[in-house]
Amino acid sequence: MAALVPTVRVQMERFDLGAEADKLSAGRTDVGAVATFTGICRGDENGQAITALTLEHYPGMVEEEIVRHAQEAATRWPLLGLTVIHRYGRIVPGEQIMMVATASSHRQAAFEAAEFLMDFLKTRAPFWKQVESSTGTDWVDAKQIDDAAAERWRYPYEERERS
Amino acid sequence: MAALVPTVRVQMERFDLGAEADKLSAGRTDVGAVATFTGICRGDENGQAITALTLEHYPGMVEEEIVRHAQEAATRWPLLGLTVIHRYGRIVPGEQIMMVATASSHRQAAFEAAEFLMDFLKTRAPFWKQVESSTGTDWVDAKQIDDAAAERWRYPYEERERS
Amino acid sequence: MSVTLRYFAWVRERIGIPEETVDLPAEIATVGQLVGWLAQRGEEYAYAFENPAVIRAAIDRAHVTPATAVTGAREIAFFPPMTGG
Amino acid sequence: MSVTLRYFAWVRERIGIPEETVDLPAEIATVGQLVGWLAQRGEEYAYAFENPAVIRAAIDRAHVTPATAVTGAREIAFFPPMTGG
Repeated sequence: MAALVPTVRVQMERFDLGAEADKLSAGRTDVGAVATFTGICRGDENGQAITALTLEHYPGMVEEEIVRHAQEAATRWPLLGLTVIHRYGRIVPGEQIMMVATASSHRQAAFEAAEFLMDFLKTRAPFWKQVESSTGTDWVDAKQIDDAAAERWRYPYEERERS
Repeated sequence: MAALVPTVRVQMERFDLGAEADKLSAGRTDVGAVATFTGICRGDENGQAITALTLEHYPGMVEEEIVRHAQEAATRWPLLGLTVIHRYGRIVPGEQIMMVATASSHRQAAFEAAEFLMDFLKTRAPFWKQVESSTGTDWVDAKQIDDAAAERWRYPYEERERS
Repeated sequence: MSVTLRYFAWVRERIGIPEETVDLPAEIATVGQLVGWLAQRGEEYAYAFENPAVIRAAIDRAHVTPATAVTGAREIAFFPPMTGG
Repeated sequence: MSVTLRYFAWVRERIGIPEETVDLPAEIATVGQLVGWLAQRGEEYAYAFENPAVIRAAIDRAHVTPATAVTGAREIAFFPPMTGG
């Protein structure tokens, strides 16, 4: 699977889920399964109404980190295609935030790889959400449930140490 | 979740994954996660090249069976929307066969419900695939791996007996 | 009792017809007994039902098991294991 | 050693600047020691690093731990736990 070249984009603009999913199987007959996930801005955060979300990111690192996990996914599952698009900037409730799409011959690989990428995007990709509400702005706290979700994939996958 | 009205369609025509996924969050701000799965006709079945797939179905029962599992999914996970579209008739390699889309506030429910529906569509929805190849036509055998996948959801969910 | 029988996939191909209406003898109480009775109706039926263990059935569009009673059924369908999705 | 420091999210807000270039004293060997040194540079730094346990760090765009050596780093970033996806 070394040949897999993931599509990774970090952008302010909206994306087209259907078009991105279609690209993963267009012109080929080995893809039998495409799984996608779209994250959407809700109108509440921890039970409080919000008016918008602003996503800050670490340019350069965020792309590298996503590509690293995309490549990790490709060594774990027989993937035939993989797309991650994550927006940054101000996003209002109801708008899309990010998407993942995975293609494989069979459904289990596509589903598992999509879940794996989501768990790592939540906990390892350098994005930070700030919410706007009637009481001002506030940084969203990281959720322990997301760390726990990411842990389940962590066999020998260690914190990357710089030597 | 009794209020959830699943969208279930069994049709010959192609579907638009992106449009169907968008509908699940359009005009509302409680959906934070949409998971989708698209099944696509591959150019091989059990290692043999095929030229087409023909899907036979049991009209009436197939819709009832899908709705039944959609409702079952809605009792298990806090779903905000659910769409299943399955095609029948002749489909050539590279073409879409079916899709599932699930909407929820959070990603885990969306992913799990989509996988649950896929496992049940594979083993309980009355569809049968016939493949065309250079050697003629052949009915696809049910896969034990699909039965095993469906089993994992089967807690008190028993074979529905008619009294 | 008059009942509509429907056949799908290779069960249909082997029997040669997609559906038929039959009068069930009173002694047939269960789906399993019905399969046994059908298998004796001729060569094509014997072929379709040669391995009853792989035959799936539905009564009035709901999955049933061989032990399910046929009483009151309007439509009984027979087919191989499903392969959709 | 001259190194670029970058701050994100509330670490950036508390310190008041997104990045700066500093000369690191030779005795600072690890990321953890660098956090301790930064915390003493003024009120805003003390506030940003008041709870070192929640601070995440990256060297040259790769996640690191407090024990990681800073030797040779060109860019070191500090930020809260990530909340993307």
